[in-house]
Amino acid sequence: MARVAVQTAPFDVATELAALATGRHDVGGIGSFIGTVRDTAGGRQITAMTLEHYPGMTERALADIVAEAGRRWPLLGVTVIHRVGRLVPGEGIVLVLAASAHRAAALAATGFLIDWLKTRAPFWKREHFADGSTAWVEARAEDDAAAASWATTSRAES
Amino acid sequence: MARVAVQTAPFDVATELAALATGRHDVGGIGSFIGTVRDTAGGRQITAMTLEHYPGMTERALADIVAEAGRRWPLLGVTVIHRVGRLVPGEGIVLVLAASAHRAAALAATGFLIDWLKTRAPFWKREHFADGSTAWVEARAEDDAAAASWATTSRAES
Amino acid sequence: MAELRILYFAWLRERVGRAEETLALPTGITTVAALREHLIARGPAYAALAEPTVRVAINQAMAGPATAVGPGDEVAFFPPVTGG
Amino acid sequence: MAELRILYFAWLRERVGRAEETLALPTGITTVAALREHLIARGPAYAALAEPTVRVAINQAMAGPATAVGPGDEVAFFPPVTGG
Repeated sequence: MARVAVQTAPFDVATELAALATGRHDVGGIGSFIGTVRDTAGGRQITAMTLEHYPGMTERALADIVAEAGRRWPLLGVTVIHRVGRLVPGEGIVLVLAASAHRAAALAATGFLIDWLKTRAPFWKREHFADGSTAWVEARAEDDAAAASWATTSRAES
Repeated sequence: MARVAVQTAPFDVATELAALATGRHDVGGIGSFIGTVRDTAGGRQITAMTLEHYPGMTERALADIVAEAGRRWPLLGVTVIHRVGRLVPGEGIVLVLAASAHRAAALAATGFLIDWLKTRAPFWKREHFADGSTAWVEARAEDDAAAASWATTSRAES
Repeated sequence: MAELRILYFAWLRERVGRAEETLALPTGITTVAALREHLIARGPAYAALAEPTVRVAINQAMAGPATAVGPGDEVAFFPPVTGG
Repeated sequence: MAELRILYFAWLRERVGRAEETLALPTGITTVAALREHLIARGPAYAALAEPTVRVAINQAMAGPATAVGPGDEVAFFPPVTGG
């Protein structure tokens, strides 16, 4: 029911949607989030991004986040795919899909999954600039706040 | 920047995602919702669903909802496709896509668009049951509540 | 002549028995509420218009009981929407 | 012999100058906080471990200063995560 993957290859949204829902007649809604590489950061031009992770712990952390989503909402299927390695602007970094009988659960779970992933899964981004320099991306307080907003209350009805 | 369509033909999510974001390097996140036909309603087996709409007003209502989303969040692109006619379980009914530089805006706009569409766009569903009978779907109070939750406050930061 | 185009959707269409009709605008009918009363008074086929959940749009924009109705308007009656 | 496997990620890996190492578990080191102090005391290469934002995982689960460290554990030090 849950598919979690960490991979260097691009993901294909149509393939993942089909794997999640084709042939199912109990799904009423699928929420989705696709994170993509932008070409600027803090006003500087980005030529690429490198994603590093902690093999082993990453998969465990993602599985834990998916399991928590399943405890909070009546989900019929979840897909989380996160890419690592070198990515260029326009490429997809992360795909989250959440299927449920009802849209409120599908959409809330989608938001929860990406917010928790952002603060709990061991990935680190390095940005490559046009002048050849690089910099590690710093964690953002607003991501912590977004993740914390889910910490104690289920938002299935929001 | 906004694509709104009412059509009998199925929509293709990959095609719509490509139209929305391919070649763009300013998009950081795309939120999506896909509504699909379930095979049961109130415990009864459904064999099909017929969607009727008010041609002309439908397109205007959808354009108005998209414009309101654009006033509330910094969106880089929006797609809303709603099908009409006869649909069978497993088929997609509605597709909402919202692209932004940041995920919070993309996800919030996605939720807003589907919630408002559900209560403001002139579509009516009729369910067809296994015994040959049919029934118009009744509006749900929780859909009104979901739409009303967006009425006065922007949730760009939520 | 001052006419209105009137449309009915979903179960309202079925109960009224038609999808649309043209109505000569009666003297003194200037609001949605007055038009609705006028139609209901025409006979049992229009009884469904008395349902409290019925919505009205004038020229494809949602309207209330006090919204003005005038010659050439397109008036639509329908149940609460259920798309999405 | 009681050994720990220690991993470093992202800018911590760069500043420590290695991705991983094996450490003979010193007597008396039983918590994350004590291990971190022990490493920092080894020399300037480990100064980055003193950064207050540094996170620690024991056997691939997030840990706090008081979390127990024992023989055979895999201990990872890394900056706040920035995926997604």
